[in-house]
Amino acid sequence: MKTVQEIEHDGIIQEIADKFISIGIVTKASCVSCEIGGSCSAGDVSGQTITIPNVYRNFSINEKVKIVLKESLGLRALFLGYVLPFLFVFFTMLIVNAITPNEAIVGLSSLAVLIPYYSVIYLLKAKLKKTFTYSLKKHYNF
Amino acid sequence: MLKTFKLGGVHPPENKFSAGKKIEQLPIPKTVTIPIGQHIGAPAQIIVKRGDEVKVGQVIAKAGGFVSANIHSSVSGKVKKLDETVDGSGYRRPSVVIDVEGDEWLDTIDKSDTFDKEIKLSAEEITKKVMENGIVGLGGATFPTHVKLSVPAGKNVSYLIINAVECEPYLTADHQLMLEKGDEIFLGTQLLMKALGVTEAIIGIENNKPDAISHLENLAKKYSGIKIQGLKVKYPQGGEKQLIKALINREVPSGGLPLDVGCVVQNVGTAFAVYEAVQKNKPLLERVVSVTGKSVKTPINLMVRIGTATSELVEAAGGLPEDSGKVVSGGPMMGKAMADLTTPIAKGSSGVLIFRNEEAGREKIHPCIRCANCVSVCPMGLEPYLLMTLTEKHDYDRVESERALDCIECGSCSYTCPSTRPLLDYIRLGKSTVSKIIRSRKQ
Amino acid sequence: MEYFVIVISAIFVNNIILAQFLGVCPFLGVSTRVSTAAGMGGAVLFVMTIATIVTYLIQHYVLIPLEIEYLQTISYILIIASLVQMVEIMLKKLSPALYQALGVFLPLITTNCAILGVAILVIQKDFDLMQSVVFAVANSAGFALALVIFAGIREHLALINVPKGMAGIPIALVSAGILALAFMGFAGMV
Amino acid sequence: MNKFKVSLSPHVHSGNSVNKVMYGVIIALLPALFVSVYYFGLGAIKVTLVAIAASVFFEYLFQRFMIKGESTIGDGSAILTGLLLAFNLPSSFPIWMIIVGSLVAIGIGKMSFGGLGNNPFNPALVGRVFLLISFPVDMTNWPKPQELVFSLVDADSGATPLALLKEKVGNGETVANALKDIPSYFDSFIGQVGGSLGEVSAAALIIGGIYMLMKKIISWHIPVSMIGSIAVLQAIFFLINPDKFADPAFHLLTGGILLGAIFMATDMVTSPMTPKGQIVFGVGIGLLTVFIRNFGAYPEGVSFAILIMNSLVPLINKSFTPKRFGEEVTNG
Amino acid sequence: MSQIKNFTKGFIKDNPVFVLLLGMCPVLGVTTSAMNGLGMGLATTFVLVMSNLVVSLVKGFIPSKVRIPAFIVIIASFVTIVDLSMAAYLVDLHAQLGLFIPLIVVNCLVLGRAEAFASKNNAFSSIIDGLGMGLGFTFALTLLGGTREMLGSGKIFGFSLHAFPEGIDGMLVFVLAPGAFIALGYLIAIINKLSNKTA
Amino acid sequence: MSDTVLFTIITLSAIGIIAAVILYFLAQKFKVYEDPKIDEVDEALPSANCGGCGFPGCRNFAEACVKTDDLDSLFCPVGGNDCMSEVATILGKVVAEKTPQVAVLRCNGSPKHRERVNTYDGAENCTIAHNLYGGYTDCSYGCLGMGECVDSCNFEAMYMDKETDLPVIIQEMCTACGACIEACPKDLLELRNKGKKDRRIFVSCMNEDKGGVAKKACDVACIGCSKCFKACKFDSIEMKNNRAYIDFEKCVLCRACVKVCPTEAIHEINFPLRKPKPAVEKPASTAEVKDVNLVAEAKKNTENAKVETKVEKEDTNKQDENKNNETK
Amino acid sequence: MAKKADTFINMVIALLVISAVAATTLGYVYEATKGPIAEAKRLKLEKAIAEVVPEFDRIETIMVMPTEGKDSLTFYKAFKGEELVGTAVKTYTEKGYSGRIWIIVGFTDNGKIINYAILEHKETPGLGDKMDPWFKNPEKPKRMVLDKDPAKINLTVSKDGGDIDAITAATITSRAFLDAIDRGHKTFMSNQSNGGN
Ligand SMILES: Cc1cc2nc3c(=O)[nH]c(=O)nc-3n(C[C@H](O)[C@H](O)[C@H](O)COP(=O)(O)O)c2cc1C
Ligand SMILES: Cc1cc2nc3c(=O)[nH]c(=O)nc-3n(C[C@H](O)[C@H](O)[C@H](O)COP(=O)(O)O)c2cc1C
Ligand SMILES: Cc1cc2nc3c(=O)[nH]c(=O)nc-3n(C[C@H](O)[C@H](O)[C@H](O)COP(=O)(O)O)c2cc1C
Ligand SMILES: Cc1cc2nc3c(=O)[nH]c(=O)nc-3n(C[C@H](O)[C@H](O)[C@H](O)CO)c2cc1C
Ligand code: SF4
Ligand code: SF4
Ligand code: SF4
Ligand code: SF4
Ligand code: FES
Repeated sequence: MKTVQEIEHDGIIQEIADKFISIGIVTKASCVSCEIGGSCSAGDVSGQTITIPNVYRNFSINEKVKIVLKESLGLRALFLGYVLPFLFVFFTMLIVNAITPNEAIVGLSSLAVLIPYYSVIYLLKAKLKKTFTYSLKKHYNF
Repeated sequence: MLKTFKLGGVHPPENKFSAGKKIEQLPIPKTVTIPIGQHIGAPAQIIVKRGDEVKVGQVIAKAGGFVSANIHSSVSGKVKKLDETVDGSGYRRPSVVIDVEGDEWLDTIDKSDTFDKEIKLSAEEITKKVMENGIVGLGGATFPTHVKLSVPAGKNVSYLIINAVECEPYLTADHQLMLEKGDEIFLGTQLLMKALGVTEAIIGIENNKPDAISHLENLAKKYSGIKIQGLKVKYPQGGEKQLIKALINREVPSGGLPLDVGCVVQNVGTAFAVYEAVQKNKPLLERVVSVTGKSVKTPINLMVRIGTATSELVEAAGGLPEDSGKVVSGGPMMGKAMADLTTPIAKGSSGVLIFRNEEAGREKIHPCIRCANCVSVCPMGLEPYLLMTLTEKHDYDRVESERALDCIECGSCSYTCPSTRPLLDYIRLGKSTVSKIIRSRKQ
Repeated sequence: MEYFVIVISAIFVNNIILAQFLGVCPFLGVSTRVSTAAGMGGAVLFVMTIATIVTYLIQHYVLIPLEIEYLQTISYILIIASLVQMVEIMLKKLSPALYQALGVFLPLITTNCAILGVAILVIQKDFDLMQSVVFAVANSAGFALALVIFAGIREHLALINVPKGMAGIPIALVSAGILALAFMGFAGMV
Repeated sequence: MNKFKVSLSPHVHSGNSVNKVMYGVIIALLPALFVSVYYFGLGAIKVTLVAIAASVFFEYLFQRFMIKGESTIGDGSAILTGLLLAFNLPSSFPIWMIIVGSLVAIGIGKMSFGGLGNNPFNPALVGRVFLLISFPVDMTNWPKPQELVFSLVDADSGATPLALLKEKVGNGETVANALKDIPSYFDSFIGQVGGSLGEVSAAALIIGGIYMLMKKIISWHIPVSMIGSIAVLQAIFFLINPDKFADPAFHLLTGGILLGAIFMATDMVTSPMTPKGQIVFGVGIGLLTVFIRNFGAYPEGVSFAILIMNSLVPLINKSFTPKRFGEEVTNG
Repeated sequence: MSQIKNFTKGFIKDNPVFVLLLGMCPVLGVTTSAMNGLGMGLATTFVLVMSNLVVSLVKGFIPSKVRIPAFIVIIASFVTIVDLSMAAYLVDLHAQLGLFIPLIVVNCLVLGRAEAFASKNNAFSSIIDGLGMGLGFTFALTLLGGTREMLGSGKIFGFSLHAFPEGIDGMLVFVLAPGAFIALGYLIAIINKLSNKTA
Repeated sequence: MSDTVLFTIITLSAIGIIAAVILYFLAQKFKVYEDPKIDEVDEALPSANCGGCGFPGCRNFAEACVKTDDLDSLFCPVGGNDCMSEVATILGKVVAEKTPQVAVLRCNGSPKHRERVNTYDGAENCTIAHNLYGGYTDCSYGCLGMGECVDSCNFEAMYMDKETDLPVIIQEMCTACGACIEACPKDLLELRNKGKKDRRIFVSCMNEDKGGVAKKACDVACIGCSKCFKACKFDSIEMKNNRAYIDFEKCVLCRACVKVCPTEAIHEINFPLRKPKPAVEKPASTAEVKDVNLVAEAKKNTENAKVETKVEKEDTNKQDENKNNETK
Repeated sequence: MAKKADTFINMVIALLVISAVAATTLGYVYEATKGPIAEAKRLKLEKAIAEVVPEFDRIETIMVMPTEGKDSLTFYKAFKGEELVGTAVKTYTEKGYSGRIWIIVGFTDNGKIINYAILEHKETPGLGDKMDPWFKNPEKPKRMVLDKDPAKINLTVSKDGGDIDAITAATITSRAFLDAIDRGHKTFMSNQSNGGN
């Protein structure tokens, strides 16, 4: 049994229905500066909500919770969201570059690969939804 | 070929001063204080009242559930009070105080010394006897023995392991018991084997007790299915997970039980108690206790009635030395320090250890220098320095994921730390907090 | 060989954070946990690459032909900002689950100096498209490397008792300084 | 009645202590110190004393005014840092710079992180690298070894074998040519070469290392993996192109590899916790050292390599945890 | 009264560098000397004041969803103006500050103030706020630049202090990257300490 | 208009439109915008980020304030009523005043009153000691004196008095955040109403042993004799588990109970000098002056405070010194 | 103040207007600064030329490919009246510690160095960037390159057996510097002998 590494993120419970709980994710700006100073509210998009099946009992609305995602899942999301498309772009670029010296074509075609890539992602929507599951944890004060 | 476990371990000076001292019977004291919480599991329910007359062996508290054990009166006399008395920890705990009058035993008990070799009972009956007579593990954990004997359906036991390691420095109770009661121990072992339905038993003994090894090896010829295995001297070989690893090279999985790898581990003292309970119908009312220490006048092994005050034992060993600084119930690595000497001997007390003033104190705590000594000695492969820091920082989620709950509290880490950090103190705190969190999570 | 030099230089010798001081804000901000730092590294890899491609094309096919290179700053920043947003919107629209997982895993990616800086640097260095992309990739690798190492150090710092005055950002900066000091060992390696 | 002491178990202790560890290392360093005094005379004594005194002084100062705890100068770690810093300096190094170095080592490298045990980087090396970058001239001005000449008058100075090598090979000469007039390997072994105080005598360092191994102050993992990886990688380079790359023996005996491997990479505070991690750490230092020496601007790379690997220690500790009991169930 | 507070808060209490840790890249990148620090600080201040002013003037006109791109356009325009003018009239300084001038545009301080202050306040307060923050930023950059210049080359604003013995210019580290981090670390620690005392 | 200007305008406008289109879709997606009021509320909060309100940080509390309909269930103990009413004004909501509270220590067992029967030699941590045993005296309810509460206080409102081995709460600095209450394993700290003119009366003991046992362990223990219970005309004292508890909501500060307590376990704080009774009272004015001193000192350096207490002791007599533990 | 509603059209218009205004402003600022920027560049160059050759009143610029090296060098022939007072050669080297170094060197007609100035470099501050005063210090003849004829002396650092002492701890930069001068000199001389004019 290997220890499971987990990613935690703060969230606030927004709604508790019979079958689902929706949690608003508290987004954080990527610069400390912005976060500490509160001066970059450009990043404060708090529209992200996550709904997860309600198998919990002891939570209440507006409660601050930790949303837990397995670290491996986080890394997989990262891979699908950023790394894989990067690889597509990069390798398309290598290939097209070998075919034509025209940089405009090379550049545009490598960007264009993203379109089929995202289409595939779109087709896999349902599957991805199943893959990424979260659980909730309370904030403990011990 | 001596065996041992692989991961970690330390070798503190053995200091077995009371080795070779014959077990003496301690005179019955004037009063005994029998604590009710003597075992792991549900506490027993007191069934006597103030003023009741009791006999030796009479049940005074009934097991409070399956994982619990009966408690018997270890003396005869009158119940003086049912009170909450201060125990060794300074907290008030329920206990029964009995004024001793004479030494009247229940008739059902066979008081004779004759060795009763014949196994008459069936497996179920053995387990029942063990349960009725309140036998608990005498290796320190005081886990009710009948529970270990009731193997859940679906689990398979292939080995009975008798823990005769006595890896704690100073202590010699088990050692002496083996020398004096070898046959009884073997028979107890056979009873346990029968109860469990296994054909193989291994008695593991560290090789700092060569006399016990050869004595038992001689006797073993008479008993089939029981093997004696010498072990290299390394603490905490007596820990059951380590012992199983050493003897049959199986690793109990994290959070698992010996049962998960087809083993049951019992202490030699327990085996002896099982013999007495089954063959003589004698409840667990006395046990062997070593009284020892560097300046103790006559280090000694005593057969003591449960409930006797520690001070009586100390007197028998020549009185409390002038320079005593700390008194420990149990071994130096795992025992519990006592706040005073009124503390009664309970089923789990294997020794009374008296430290001189200069050995008693802990050194000043220095910052961790990350020397990794603690990591390399931890028999469970944990990182004690990290667990302590995380506990200090209240990061209990990580304390949990770093598997603090695997810690067997052997104390090797604190023992070896050059910065004399109280690692185990904090790890215990971490463990208890984590278990609290887990419990509240389950709700 | 030429690409090799670009890569070694960008990752070790002239590390984008430790020697060039680009992207210091996320370096200080997203470095409290190793896994998030790694995640940030991956995200920057993607964003920096496509941002470099797009700005490169804009530079060479719009700004230079029109002789309005001085609009570099303003057009790049607008393009990068929209690009980042576009990627997010696409993800969100196309696969909300993936988008959510990323949201939990990573803080918001923002346009920072590193991305704009690299876009401008490739122009200053007169790289062709391929070199530019290699440069961007190498720089994001350097970014990720520094970020992950630093996150490790910060996880360590979180567990020790730093003197009160130094705790937090000051000691993080001093550690970064010593890290930069160590990285000077790579000097002259290209 | 006696008042008993009460505490949780265990009630006994091995008797090992921080002081014992630190003074053990100091003892192990004495042979090397004697050799350097023998060859570098009063200069060596001066540098050593100033570095130790300044380090202890700054340790006291920072402990008193920044950390505000009991004085920690007794534990010997500041003396050790001072001594090792001195061992990394040339014997003609100006006093005020030594003091700056000690201030950096103790003040920045150690006390700012909270003192003994908390620093992620090796303090003596932080001091040394700081000095190397700040005062490149004085840091690379190596007096030639002279036997038992006790004077502070500037001795002849020259380059270390490594600096010579870098210089000449950089100019396109072959290694064989470059190393024509360097001291023999035997001289390097006993210490008759130019260089920092403590790094010159391989023999004395090895004696110290064996002492520490016997006393169980260090384990073999870091020194062996570090030296081994240097030997192997350098041998590969040497075999590929002996004109550009010197042989491994030359590299092992010159410069700070032994000092680094035995005394500095093994600093327990700044090295990984598990044997596996330590081997990774040692190999990492070895590889980086070889790369820096052969391809970098600096002739010597041990200090940088150790510092870089120091920075990776938290990650190594995360990835190479001890084998947990019961992790893989081996039911055999 | 409150205008004064608006103005002074940027110096110590809400100093964008020491306290808010905004725009760290130029802070570390250009502060090899006091002069560079001052120059960069003033350039940033100009952008800050002007964009604050313009943002506060046009705020009613911009739908909130596009405010960020709108602000960016405004800011980037001023950055370009600064860039061009410096290239024309302050050639040496422009060369020294190099890449970091266009990077003013991503300085969180500028966008942050526009967003957090100017888009909610009137023109005058916005200017004051920009000026205060900008000068606080300038102060920090100059202080850091001065420290690094002094330790690194024994000079301040180019004048030699003769603080080091003959033949030694200074501790080179402080001119190089590591010195920037270290000096800033300790400066922040000192400023924290001072402001805690006065608070 | 030159070409350049023309191209500039065209290019920039093109980019502007593209950005607008992209951001339009964005706007569709991110409908929920953060309420600017959150910022305002955040500004009004003290930024202590102490968690006293039950939220991880001030900003989260601000969010909660903006979202909720009922401010009454939310309270920032640090900012207090002023702060909450400011928040209420910003949000146009109403709040009921919360009575200001302060932490008090319910143990008075200094070495003078409790005999030490053993020496604790483990890690300096109350919880660890508590899990190990009852304590170094015969009272297993009393303070262990290792200052975990002090460590938990973010406001430097506590320090350990080296003489009495008990923590001291500095009334002026305590924000009633409750961190210390969480921290104490013996549950000795309690938040009580500050009271009129900062006056408070409470039982400073948690011992639940029977009278004799308690008295033997500690001179100043509550022995559960019920005299106070009988003396109280306002029904504000409750007897349970061999000890008395005074309900601060009901107590009218009449001090009837204080007089009758045989062990002086009931403490009164900040009351003026009582009519000449036993000569064991100290002039209240002295106490006042000292207090001011102490607060200033303690602010500077909690360590120093220990010296201060010593000074104070010279002109204070035994009984009042105990009460001072609270007054400070 | 009521914000504009977030309708699509509003957003487009708002951004369009802002972009347009910004663009117009920028366009004019650019137009306005174009001259001064070019002027500043010219001035800088002229200043550098003036530094390395004696007073002049007219400059003639030619580009010459060096015997080795990627890019061409620029010669600025300085005339006072009709007399050629010196030639400033804008030369470079790739051997610097970090990146190219651009130097301008003034030569007399027969190839003696009049003076030099550093135009552009990325050498380490405090080390390599000491090039400027280092090689023109009249008190240290072993470092001086002014007034010397590269053809007559060994223009390499003393470590390599040459006549010039390198900058302390920056031998690489010193070599590079001398390499640049050498390239300038060689090109200049071959151009002279080719009878460039
Ligand atoms: C130049 C620039 C700098 C930015 N800096 C930050 C920042 O420091 N922190 C942050 O959280 N968001 C920052 N952002 C904002 C995000 O990148 C992104 O544009 C924003 O989340 C979009 O929000 P909106 O919905 O308000 O348009 C910045 C954007 C730009 C263009
Ligand atoms: C660190 C450690 C050391 C132990 N040492 C011994 C020992 O020396 N002898 C022993 O019988 N039990 C020892 N035990 C207890 C055993 O793990 C185990 O509980 C016991 O052998 C089970 O037998 P019992 O139920 O009969 O007591 C030790 C436990 C631990 C955790
Ligand atoms: C960060 C750093 C910057 C350096 N900058 C230069 C430089 O600008 N010019 C230079 O010649 N050497 C520089 N060096 C030093 C070279 O790497 C090399 O050590 C030196 O030139 C050797 O020459 P010496 O014999 O003069 O010491 C630098 C070294 C480092 C580590
Ligand atoms: C084996 C060993 C090696 C050490 N090496 C160093 C060293 O290289 N540099 C140093 O400053 N301290 C060294 N120390 C001392 C000590 O660990 C050091 O001062 C701490 O890093 C300070 O926290 C060493 C200690 C030991 C036991
Ligand atoms: S952590 Fe637990 S199991 Fe490991 S050495 Fe310490 S006490 Fe023993
Ligand atoms: S043994 Fe002690 S000093 Fe060594 S790592 Fe463990 S806790 Fe730290
Ligand atoms: S004394 Fe207790 S309640 Fe008061 S501020 Fe401190 S921790 Fe909070
Ligand atoms: S009051 Fe509680 S936490 Fe505070 S010192 Fe006493 S026992 Fe410890
Ligand atoms: S200024 Fe924030 S990332 Fe550079």
